[in-house]
Parts: sequence; C-alpha cells; structure tokens
Amino acid sequence: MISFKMPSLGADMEDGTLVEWRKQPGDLLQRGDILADVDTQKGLIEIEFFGEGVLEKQLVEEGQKVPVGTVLALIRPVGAEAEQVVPPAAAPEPKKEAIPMEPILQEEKPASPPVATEKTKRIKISPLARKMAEMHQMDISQIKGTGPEGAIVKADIEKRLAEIVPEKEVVEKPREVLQQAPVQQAAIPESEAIRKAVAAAMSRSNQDIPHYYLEKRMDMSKALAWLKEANKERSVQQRLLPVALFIKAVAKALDDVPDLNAVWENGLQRKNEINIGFVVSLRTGGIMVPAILNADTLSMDAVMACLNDIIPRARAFKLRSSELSQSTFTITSIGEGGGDKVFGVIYPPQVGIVGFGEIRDEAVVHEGMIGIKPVVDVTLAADHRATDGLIGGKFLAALNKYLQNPASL
Amino acid sequence: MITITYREALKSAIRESLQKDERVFLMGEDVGHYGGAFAVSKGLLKEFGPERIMDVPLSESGFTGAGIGAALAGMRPIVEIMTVNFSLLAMDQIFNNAATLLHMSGGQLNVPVVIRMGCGIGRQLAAQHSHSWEPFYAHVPGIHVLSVGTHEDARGMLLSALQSPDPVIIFEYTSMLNLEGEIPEDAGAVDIRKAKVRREGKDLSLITYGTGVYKAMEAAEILARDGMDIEVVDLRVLRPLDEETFLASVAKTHRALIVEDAWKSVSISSEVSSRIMEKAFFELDLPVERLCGVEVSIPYPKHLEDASVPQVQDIVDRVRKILKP
Amino acid sequence: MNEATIKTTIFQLLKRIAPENDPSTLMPDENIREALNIDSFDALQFIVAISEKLNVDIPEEDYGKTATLKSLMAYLQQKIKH
Amino acid sequence: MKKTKTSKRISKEEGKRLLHQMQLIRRFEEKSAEVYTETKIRGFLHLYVGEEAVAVGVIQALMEEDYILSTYREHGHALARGMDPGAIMAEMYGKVEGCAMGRGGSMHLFDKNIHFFGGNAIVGGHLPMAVGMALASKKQGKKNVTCCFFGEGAAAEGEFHESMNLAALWGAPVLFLCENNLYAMGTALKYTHSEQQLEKKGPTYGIETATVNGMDLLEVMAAAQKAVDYIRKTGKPYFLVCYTYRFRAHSMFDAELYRDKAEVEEWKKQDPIPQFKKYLLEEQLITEKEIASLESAVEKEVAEAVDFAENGTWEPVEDLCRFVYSEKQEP
Repeated sequence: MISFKMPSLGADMEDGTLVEWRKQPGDLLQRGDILADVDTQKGLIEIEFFGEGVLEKQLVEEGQKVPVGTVLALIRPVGAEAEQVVPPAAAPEPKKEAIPMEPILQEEKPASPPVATEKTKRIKISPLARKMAEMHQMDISQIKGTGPEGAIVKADIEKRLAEIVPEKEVVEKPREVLQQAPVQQAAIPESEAIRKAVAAAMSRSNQDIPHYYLEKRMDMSKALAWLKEANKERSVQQRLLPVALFIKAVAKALDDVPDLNAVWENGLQRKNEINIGFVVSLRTGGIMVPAILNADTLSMDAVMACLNDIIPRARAFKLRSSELSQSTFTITSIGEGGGDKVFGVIYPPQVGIVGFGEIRDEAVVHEGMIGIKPVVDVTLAADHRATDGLIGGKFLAALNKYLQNPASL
Repeated sequence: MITITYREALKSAIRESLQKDERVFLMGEDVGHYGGAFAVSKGLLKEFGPERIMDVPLSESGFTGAGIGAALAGMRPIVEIMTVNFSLLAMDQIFNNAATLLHMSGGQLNVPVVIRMGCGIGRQLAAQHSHSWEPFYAHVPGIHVLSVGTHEDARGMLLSALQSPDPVIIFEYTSMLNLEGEIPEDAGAVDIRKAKVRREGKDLSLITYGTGVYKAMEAAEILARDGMDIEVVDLRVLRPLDEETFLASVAKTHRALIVEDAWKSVSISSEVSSRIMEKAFFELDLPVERLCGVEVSIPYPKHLEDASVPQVQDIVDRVRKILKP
Repeated sequence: MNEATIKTTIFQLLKRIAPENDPSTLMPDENIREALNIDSFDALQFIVAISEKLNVDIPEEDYGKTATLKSLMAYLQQKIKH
Repeated sequence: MKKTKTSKRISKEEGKRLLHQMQLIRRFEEKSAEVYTETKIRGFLHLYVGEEAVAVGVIQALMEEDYILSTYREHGHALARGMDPGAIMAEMYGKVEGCAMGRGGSMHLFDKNIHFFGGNAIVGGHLPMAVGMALASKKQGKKNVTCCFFGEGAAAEGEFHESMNLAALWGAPVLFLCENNLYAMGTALKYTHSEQQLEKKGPTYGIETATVNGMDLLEVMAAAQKAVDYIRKTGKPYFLVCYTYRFRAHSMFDAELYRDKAEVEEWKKQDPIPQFKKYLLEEQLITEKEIASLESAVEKEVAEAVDFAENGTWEPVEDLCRFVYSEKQEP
C-alpha cells in the first residue's frame, strides 16, 4: 500500500490545507493525476500523484490543515489486492527526514546572563597589563592606572614591578610573547626591556631614597688562604669563588644587624628570612638580581651551587619570577678589573646594598709594619630613613669579623 | 634604484605583461585612443594594436562579464574599470560570476581575470566619483583584492596577479599617479599574499593600505622627531587578509591605530580591529583606535573634502594623543 | 687530540660564554678574559667546561697558565699528553 | 507536426535518438519533482517540461567544441548535451558524485569536459560571459560557437542589451538563444516588455535574427542549424527566438496564480513529444513497439540516475572551504 503524503514543495512550506479531493476512493490513478487541491501560503496548488494505483482511502478531510509529511491517502498499487485498511495513527509522521546537509552551523543556545560576582568596583586594566599582572601574581588593586580612563597599562605594571623587584617582568615575558603571538616574531629585545626596568627602578631609588654611604677596607689574606685550601680538596666543578664567601659573610652579618635586612614600607619592616639578592650583570647590558634564599643557613658549598645554578639562568633569561621578587638585601661585586670600589643604588623597597670592589694587593700597615696584602674595599649604601650610620658601621664591622674568620662561616 | 612615477610603474607592468604573454589583453573604457582616462595606457594602442588594447563601450557589466568569459575560455584579460565608482555596475559579474564559478562548479572552472580600478579621494570629484569601495570587495570570498599603496606594488602587483588562477581585483590610487618613488631597476612581481611592514617601530602599529601608506610613513617621520617609534603596516592584500603580519606587529607594539579612507562602519578597519580583538587581545595595552573616512558623501569643496578623510596631520595628532595623553 | 681540535673546542666554549664576541679574532698573547670581557664566575665556568670536555684536571694554582690563548693551548697540550 | 520547407528529412536512427532525448528530459524532470516532494532535492527546482524541443533541437546543431551557457532551468540542456543523468541527479541531491560535486545543485550544473558552463542563476548574468568566451575563441582563432540560452525575462535586463551590443561590435560568434516561454517567473511578457516581439531587438544591434516555433522539434532543428551555419561562416552573432511554453509551474512552490489552466491545456495540445512521435510514426521512422521499448529504457535510465544519487556520498564538512581559491596555483 502506498502512503500518499502532504508533499513538501519548498523548504518554506510547513503545512497545507486540503481544500478539495479531486479523486475518490476506487478511482484509478495514473502518473501525473491531480489528487487534491491544497491551499498554501502561496495559494492553491494542485497535488500530483507520481505513481499508478487505485485510491483506497482518504485519511484527511476537506478543510483540514495538516503538516508536510502527513499521510493524506492510501493508494493500492496496480495489481495488488484490496485489503483491510488500517489507518495509521493520527499523529503525523515526522516532517522530514534528517538530511545531513541541513544546518551545519547549529544555532547556539543563548547563554544565561552572566551572574554578577564582583561586588567591588571594577578595575580598568589593559589586556596586556592584566596578563602581566597575573603572571607576576600582582594585586592590581594596589596599582594606580595612568592610561585612558585611569586604566592600568603596561607602563604602570612595569613601574610597580620595579618597585617590588627590578626586572621582574622581563624574565618570563619574552617567552610568553613568543608563545602567544600568532606567528614567530621578534619580541622586544630582552636587554632593552631590562634596561628600561633598571632605569625605572634606579631612578625611583635615587629620587625616593636618601642614601648614606660607608666604606671599609678589609684584609682578604685569611679569606683567600682559606679558599685556596678549600679548593684543593674540591673538584673543578665544586670550587669556590670569593663571592660565595662574601655572600655567606653578608648573610651572617645581617643576622647580627637585622635592621638592614628589611624593607621601608610605611616604616621599617624587618624581614624574617635573609635572602641575598646578587647582582648579575648581563653581557648585553643591564642587570638581573636573583635571590639566594636563606643564605645565612646555607653552607658555603650550597651558596656556590646556588650561584652555579642561577647565574647562567639569569644570563639566559630563564629565572622564575619568584627568584627575582624575594630578596631582602642586595650584594654587588664588581670583580676583577672593574673598580676598586663600588657604591650601590638601593633596590626599593630594600634598605641597603653592599658593594665589593676588586680584590687586589695593597700596601697595608699591620702591627706597625708595612706589608703587602690582598684587600677588598667594601661599601654600604643604606636608606637613611630606615637606619643611621651607627647601624651601618655595626654591619661592616660584623662583616669584617666574618671575613677574618672564614672557617666560622 | 630608479626613480619612477606611480603611473609609469603601472604602465610598465601592463606593457611587460603584454609582451610576455600573448593571452594577455587590456580592455576598458578609453584605454586605447584616449590613452587611458589617467594616461596609464598612453601609447600602448600604437605599440600593441587594437586586438590587445581594446576600447570598450560604456557597459561595465557587459565588458567585465566579457573579461570573465574570456578568462574562462583561456585568455588572460586585464579589465580596466575606469574608476571604482563605475564598478558598482559590474558588481553582479564580479560577485555572482567571477567569485563563485570555481566553487559552484566543484573546482572545474578557473577565472583568471584581473580587474584594475582607479580609486581614491582627493581630486575634488564630489560624491559620485570619490568612493572607497575596498571594503565591499574585500567582503567576498573567491576573489583576491589588492591595494596598490607603493611604487613597488604599482610595478609588481599586476605581474603577480596575472599568474593567479583566480580573479584578482586591483585598486590603484589616482591621487598617487604623479608621485615619484624609488624602485629597484629589476623590480618585478611581488608577493600578493602577504602584508608588509613598511617601517619598523616599537611604540605603536599604524595599520593601513592604499594612500594611507604614504600618509602613515610621513606621519611616522614627524612622530620620530618627538621620540615616538611608529611601525607602519601596509595591508596590501585586503582579501584574503593576511592577519599574521599585523597581529605580529601588534604583539610587538601593543598599540594599534588603523587608518583608511573608507567609511568607518563595516570597513577594512572594522575587520582588522576585530581580528586583533579575537587573536591578540592579551597583547593590547590600549584600545585599538581607528581613523577613517567621515560618514558623509564626499563633498566638492577642497577644505571639506580634505576634512572627510584622514590626512597626515590627523594621523600625527591621533598618535600623539594615544601615546602621550 | 691535535692542536686544531683543542682550539676548536676552546673557541666553542668561549663562544658559549661570550656569544657576542668572535673568539677566532683573539691574538695568541692577548688576555682572554680581558679581550672577551669574561668575569670570574664565567672564567670558572670556562675552566669547568674545558676540564670536562677535554677530560683534564686543572688545579686552581694553574689558573694563571690559562690566561692567554697561547699559554692555554700549550698548557692543555702538555696536560693531554700526560 | 508539419513538415516545413526548412525541415530536412531525418533518418530512423536520428529520429529515435531525438525522441529518446526528449523523453529522457521529460521523465527526468517528472522524477525530479517527485523526489523533491520527498525532500531528497531541496532549494529551487525549475523544470523544463514542455520546452524539450528547444534544447534538443538546438544542441543537436552544435559541435563538441562549441561552448554552452545556460540558465537555472538547465537540466534539459545538460541532458541534451550528453551529461550523465546520474551526475545531474546526484548534483541535485547534493552528493559528491554530482557534476559539480554537489556544490551547485539544480541551478548550477557544470561539466567542463563537454563544454557546459552552467547553470547560471542570475537572470541575464551569463550573457556577458558568453560574449567574452566567444571573443576569446575569436582571438584564439578557434572556429567554435558559443551558444547562450536565456529566457525572455533576461531580454529586459541591461546585460542583454550590453551583450548584444558588444557581440555585434566585436563580431563575437555567439548564438543568443532566447527561450520565450511567455512568463518571467510569474509575470507575463506583456507586463515586462514594451516591444513584445523580441525578435525586433536583434536588428537594432545589426544582429541577424530569426524566430521559430519552439514546440516543433524539426523546425527548431532547422532554425538552429541555419543560425550555427551563419555564425561559423561569418563569425558574427545571431539571435534566435524560440516560442515555447513550460507546462509545469515556475518552480515547485508555485500556485500558478498568474495564468489560466485553460491556457496551459491549450499549449499542451502542442506538446512536442507526442507531436514528434506522431510524425515518426506517420513517416514510418518508428513503430509503436519501438516507442514502448524506448520509453521503458528511459524509465530504467531515470531509475538508475536516482539510485546513483541515493547511493552517493556526502562531502565531509571539513571540506567546506574547498574551491574558494584554486588548490593549484597555475590554472
């Protein structure tokens, strides 16, 4: 039995009203015969039968409006016997089969409106600045924006980073840029970014911090002799440099004079840990100041191992931001050929920086005799808001004590 | 390097194309006896004869369609539509035929036609002769849309376009025809897939095309004196848009100003801005800004005409405002 | 190991430490650290690398013998022979 | 069907071939309508029923190397040109096996190999292209003709007039073949043309022009041959207006409010297929039995086309953006 359905004459035809049956049960139907008239949005259309057979039963009455696909009549094919007709269930068949070429792009359901979660005032910040702030885990509510409508922009983040710890942002940003940019492209050269960050931090330091300076020449003969002996026992990979000694000695001295292991933020705030920031100069210009954490508790070998780890990484711009943000005091060592003395500029908000000049042989008076000895000129630059010369002097005395007694380190 | 006008560069490319490939012919209104409405094809009729330099009647749809048909049948026609303003009469041919045939035929039919159009604003030609229809054309997949903003491209874009198996629309800027510029003596075909950084800088990306390119370059010079380091990106290819180049530029400078003569709404700059938002949002330190044609029919008086599209000083002022608020 | 190999190794290691310089421009009697602007830390790293790469032990008291290209070459050749 | 002075005597073989073509078009179109109502075919579907003599009569006068451009009512032209019915049906199903990989559908049949250039669905839009293709032939020194089918609706478009002018001006070998079925969609000729004798438009451009009864296969054949011969000989364009009639609606969803049933019935008396059968029988070029076997062969062909389409494959969605630009750089 053939089910004759309400035809689909266009994607925009959804239903039709059967106006008139043109054939009656028992009529012989031939291809092309008009079976019925159907009213549509576009007007009356004659509905054509494409097969041959006998109209068995009409299932829809005249005047009835039915969806496309509804069975209108049953037609017995030519040659088939008449049979008991069981009308199909009243529900129309599905309007159309699933055709794969139907909408490829499905309409998205409207998303539920965003629930307001932030009760605080919205902080305007540029996407780049937000990315930088998140990378450095900065609290943007503490940053004053200078961009349009008071928005925080890159420069504000850089300024803030310089305040917290110099060059922090340069560490990971170049890699981030390379990862996120749609194509490989030259990011801002690291050295240039570092230069900017150093400039910002140092300018601010000189503007905001009233420095005072102390200087003391220290005898290095005992320290160097100790190092020489120590290195004899060590393989080339494990040998110590004088700077390891300096770091350890400074850490111990800070333990003795804790007012210099501090920050100046609404007054002097001592820090519990002694994390020594060590100035690493970069071959391309600029500096990085990674921290050696809890240096006072480390053995000399551990300090040296730490240097062996962080200096190459600093030079390859592979430091973690935490390594740049945690120092509580800074050492700069000018090294050979650099200068007899170095007067540091304090990294805000720290309150002091110690500088070691080149170790060199000098004529010195010792117990009434003039002799030649290796010496180093050590300077302290300290924040006069936080401490006075008395504290500074105590620190240098303590440092000297340790350098004259290296075994105690 | 040789010094050459934009017009001469265009002409030398047409001449070279005609010499190199006998399938190439130029057809357009007044290209022959008149010498081209802008004298770009002056002398070519004498050199190549009427079969290859064809004057056509004023029937843009007809002759553009004929160019498309000739391309379908194996020729390499260069159709010149005197100005972009008249190209509206040929849009059915370009959009419904040239752009669709390859796709509709399931990849069977290529339409290697090149359609050149004079365009641009600035010669006091008033509303009907001052259109910037680049955005219209750039909207349509299936065609390549090129914008000739430099002498190098005036010399090279046509040569490359004739190598394309698909339709290419070339926008040429009539206000630049007399401008002199330097190109290498052996300048030839250019890459017609990529945008180009015309000037490197790190403070802001000026993204533009067409006449915007020389204006942006001049503006960048002026700004450099104030210590502002501006990068100029010449989009060149408006469809398919080369987003890599301008996204990389924005990732470097973190600031973008897009400049174009076309009306701001639904324009090339709308598209570029949108792509930056979609793909380089987290590189942005300031909102993307645009300097576009004022939304008015282009008026006749010079001072009003000048005010209706971005000028060098407008670019300079806007950049200053962005970088030094 | 011949002289050329040693020299190549030295240059490679110097290049790693001071990438912006060209070690092949070094004069034989020039002080390497001064010429290439190498600090004490990098100097130590260089010694470590040399000793690892060429498998020689360089005691601290011999550091003075490594100051110039000429002396370093001589020192290493003599070391390797033994 | 009257034998006219111009109509030549045809052979038995040719008679059968021509009848077969017309019958194939008729049944193919009816089948298309049927599967359309089953939603197998979607979009617009314009059927050629009633106009078969034009496509068959004109195309038999063309040679293999001639170009053909047609309209959105082009199934008949494609079949008469020899396009595979299965490829056409599959195209309408939207299957990869279609003649345009299913990308075009009913209105965009293409087959470069038989020089069939669409399937162009903007009324009048393909006329300038036809002129250009003919211009290319001329420039290339080829002797082929470009045959461009269009309806009388297109003759009101500017592109018709531009193309007539250009073709005459350039001496482009185009056959402008107007199928005047009296209705531009649902608007009668009298409402769309100030001069309803379209053939008067040709001479104003200096184009050789003729009209023919498009319901009479033999007359169409003779007129088309004359036109093609003229073009090949002179290299100039030719304008041939065929008066014809479509028996079915403009497209599937059309209540035909614009014309009387009586008018349709009147035209059906001129149905080209029974006319041609009658002629062949009278001339003893065919027997009833041969007709029956021809019809059942056509029936089978159409059924096979549907089977082919049914068994076709859907193009993967990942391929959506193919053919926007050429995959090879050199054309």
